[in-house]
Amino acid sequence: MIDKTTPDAAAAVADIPDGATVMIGGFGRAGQPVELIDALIAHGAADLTIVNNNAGNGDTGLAALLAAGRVRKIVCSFPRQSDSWVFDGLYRDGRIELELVPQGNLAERIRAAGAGIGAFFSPTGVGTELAEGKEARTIEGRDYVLEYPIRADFALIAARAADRWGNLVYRETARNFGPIMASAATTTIVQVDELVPLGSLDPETVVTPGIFVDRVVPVGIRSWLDADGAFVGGVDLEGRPLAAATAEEAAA
Amino acid sequence: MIDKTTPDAAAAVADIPDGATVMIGGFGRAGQPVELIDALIAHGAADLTIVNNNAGNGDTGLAALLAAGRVRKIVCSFPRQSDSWVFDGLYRDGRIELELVPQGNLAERIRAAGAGIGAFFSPTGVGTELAEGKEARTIEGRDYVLEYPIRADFALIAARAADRWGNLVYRETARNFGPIMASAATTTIVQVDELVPLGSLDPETVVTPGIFVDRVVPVGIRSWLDADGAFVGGVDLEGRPLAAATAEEAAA
Amino acid sequence: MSAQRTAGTRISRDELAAVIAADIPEGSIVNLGIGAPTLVANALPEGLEIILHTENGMLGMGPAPEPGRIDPDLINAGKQAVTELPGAAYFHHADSFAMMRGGHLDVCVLGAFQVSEHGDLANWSTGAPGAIPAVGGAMDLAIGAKSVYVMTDLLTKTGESKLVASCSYPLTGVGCVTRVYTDHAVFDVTPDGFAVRQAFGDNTIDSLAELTGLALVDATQGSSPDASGGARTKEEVR
Amino acid sequence: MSAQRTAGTRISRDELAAVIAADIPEGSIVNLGIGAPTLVANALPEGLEIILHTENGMLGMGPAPEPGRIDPDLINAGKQAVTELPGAAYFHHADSFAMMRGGHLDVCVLGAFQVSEHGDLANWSTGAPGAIPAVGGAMDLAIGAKSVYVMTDLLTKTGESKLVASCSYPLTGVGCVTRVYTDHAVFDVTPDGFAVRQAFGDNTIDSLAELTGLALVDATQGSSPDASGGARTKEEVR
Repeated sequence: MIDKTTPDAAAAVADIPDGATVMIGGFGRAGQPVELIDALIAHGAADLTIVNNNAGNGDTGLAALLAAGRVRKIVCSFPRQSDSWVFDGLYRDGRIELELVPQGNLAERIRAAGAGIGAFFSPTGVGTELAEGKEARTIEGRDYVLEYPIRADFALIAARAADRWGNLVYRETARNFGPIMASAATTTIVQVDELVPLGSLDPETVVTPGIFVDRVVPVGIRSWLDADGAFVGGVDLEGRPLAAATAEEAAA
Repeated sequence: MIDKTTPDAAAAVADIPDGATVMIGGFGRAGQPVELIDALIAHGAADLTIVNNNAGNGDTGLAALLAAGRVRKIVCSFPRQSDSWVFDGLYRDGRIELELVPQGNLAERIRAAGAGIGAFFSPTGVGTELAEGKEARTIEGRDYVLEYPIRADFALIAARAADRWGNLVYRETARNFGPIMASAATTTIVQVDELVPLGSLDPETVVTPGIFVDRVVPVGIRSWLDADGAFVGGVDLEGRPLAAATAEEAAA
Repeated sequence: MSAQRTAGTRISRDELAAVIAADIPEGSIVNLGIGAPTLVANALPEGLEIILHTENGMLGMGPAPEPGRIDPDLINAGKQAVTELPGAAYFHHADSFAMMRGGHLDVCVLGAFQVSEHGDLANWSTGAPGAIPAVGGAMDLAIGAKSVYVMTDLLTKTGESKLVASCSYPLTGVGCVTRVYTDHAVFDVTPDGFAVRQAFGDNTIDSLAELTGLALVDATQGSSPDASGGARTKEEVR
Repeated sequence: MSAQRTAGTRISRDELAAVIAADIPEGSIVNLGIGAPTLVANALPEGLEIILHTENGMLGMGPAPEPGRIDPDLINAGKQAVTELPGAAYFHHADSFAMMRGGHLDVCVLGAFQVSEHGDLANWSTGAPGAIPAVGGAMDLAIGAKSVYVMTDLLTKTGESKLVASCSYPLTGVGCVTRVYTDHAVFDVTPDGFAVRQAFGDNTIDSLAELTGLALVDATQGSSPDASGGARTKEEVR
């Protein structure tokens, strides 16, 4: 029997070595595999190269990994945000290396790694400083630069539900980088709200087939969903129950 | 109000000119837009370049278009099949041009056209006669050849259901080339079993978003489905009711 | 160099958003950049179906949710809470940017630091030493949509023209802008440079030429020479 | 040149399919080529979960349907009616071939006209003048799976060896074959040429060397030097 379920997040990330390249899913907080990141922090792997669209928000998740000093380099499209103070400080102090990639090239380079494409000509970034030093070519009158795949040793992503074969479905815009990162890493680890019986996901609607998934960690339903996964709301954008948010603001 | 519904197949294909490049969906008979092809034959456009995985089966659909003498060139991966007698005859008589493309390169070149990729390095076909004359390159120790996008003026595809925005869902392996061809043609025409009200397709499960679709032609439920689209069987592989198939065989 | 210029009528951002919205035909698929361009969503006429794309993976994006109905899984490219309209679809990042790069969006509306008379756009970096760079999807949007509209004040806070002969800031895209909507006037990018399509209030071709320091084409009489609003066809975008 | 060769024991295709099936570990993702390789599906041990991929867009393919339950929308790469198992998933052609090209399949089993001792495969065209060429997914499968197994008779109908020093037929892929299962013996492709992994019945290294006209390595004692069966890692495939 194929069973990719892993008992907990700690076991799932235990073999990530120092120096690994790790893709982390999510766009901002949506789809960010917070429990897996926390486990990676506790695990202690250092000198990591991280691939993510952003460079952490607030003080949790990816930002906490950065704050713990475990990240040597980050590959992303949009590090600077209103709440990226952890990255901002490290970058200004010269304590983290940044490879800035336009968002669509980032996505397509990750896809290329998963799809066995050696390189591709992209029109994005042509004539800008982010294309400096890259091979350029004009094809049928349009200008392109050559972009190479981005691979990883591990991908940590979040999905709504999985079965034991690792078939995945996502929820809304939390899908973002999950499907392509799953395809581009040697080992893909997924945290899901819910493990469902094999055969209960409609084969027409599976977004990431299990072929791309190595380990599944159920972490429980999000606080804005009920036990059946239906949206009930009642949280702020960070997922905190509104009552708690109000209490915090009152205290501040 | 956006309404991409077109009253009938004849109206949907009426502006396809002589000399057009037309992608036709389907892998063998699965997903082949038979009603649209019949309308294209009746419309009379000639000197066409057709992009399809195959080169027609039996005497209907794409094979009938070929038999009508309307196709100058076909781009495909697998023309020769047990029931490709129409193509076989035309090819042996030198009356049709063939561009043979490995199936994965065919799919990826169609995707590249839809995705704005100027060209890509593929490992498929390296060292074979199908790569002769193509630009080759070794990247990180692996050999690749450079492949260019395949675009079309029109795509004719088949899907299970659409809404009036042109959002599409498919059924089983009839999905095959539909989603990528829809993205690679200037005008995409889709035949569907069923037009459903806007909002009745689950946004998580839409396979082809309406952005890729220009015209939708409802043609009625397939004979192996009931009125609700549920599988009931009772046909042969060509979709003929088994009783009819048996009667034909008895007559033969 | 800007001190002695005459300031003309300036319309508000909400008014400018309404001008832009009025130029977007029903059925268009539109991406609104972070910041001022998001105002265009509020100005779209009720009852017309215009489909909003957000590059983090959705078509058919709706307005902000009601209080208490925020869904952290459902956000736009600016990481704000949004909603889903009937007809929406979700997809992953590679598919979403393939839509842009492949020329499938009709319109995108972006902010700008500078636009050159060749249609070059600078909107992602001031190039200031020590600044933390961040580009996001700006470069993909700039080269992807059939019509790339810029929404901006004509002048910087210190009075310098954002329309320039040549951008001094780092570029986002080359020759990509089709039209610039400013608080003073609307300009089309043409092979002959900027053409004034509409001048608000007491602005004139001459006053705008003085404010920008550029030679301007007068296209305010009748329709613009290109009735399609400078939109490239899908073929041209490719 | 083949007339005087001694024919050794030949196992049947069903027996050979069972030999191949026994080498496929549970959890493998497997693509079975058109023709004889489809027999491997019937030989897979009951109760082991081995996931079949069909390149026309499905993982979790099941056996042929019962009579009357043929579904023309649900076919395999050979355009035969198949079924769907619990855990199945559908996807489009670009995604399906990305799976192969990206090195995500564990095993594919293909037919062959010829395999060279460098692992070159010829299985799509005899190169005969006037023949209608058709390649399908053969070239993608050949370069994509971690282990590329060939299932074939050792000799052609006219008695010539399909294992050769260098292919004379047009190539499908270069250096891509990991192992060849024939009716006489099983051969690994190694840097030193073909290594006999298992010889059926009365076949010997010497008799096989005579049948093939090739120098062969004896790897029949104990396990093969490469216990993984020559599988490339995902990294190597890339």
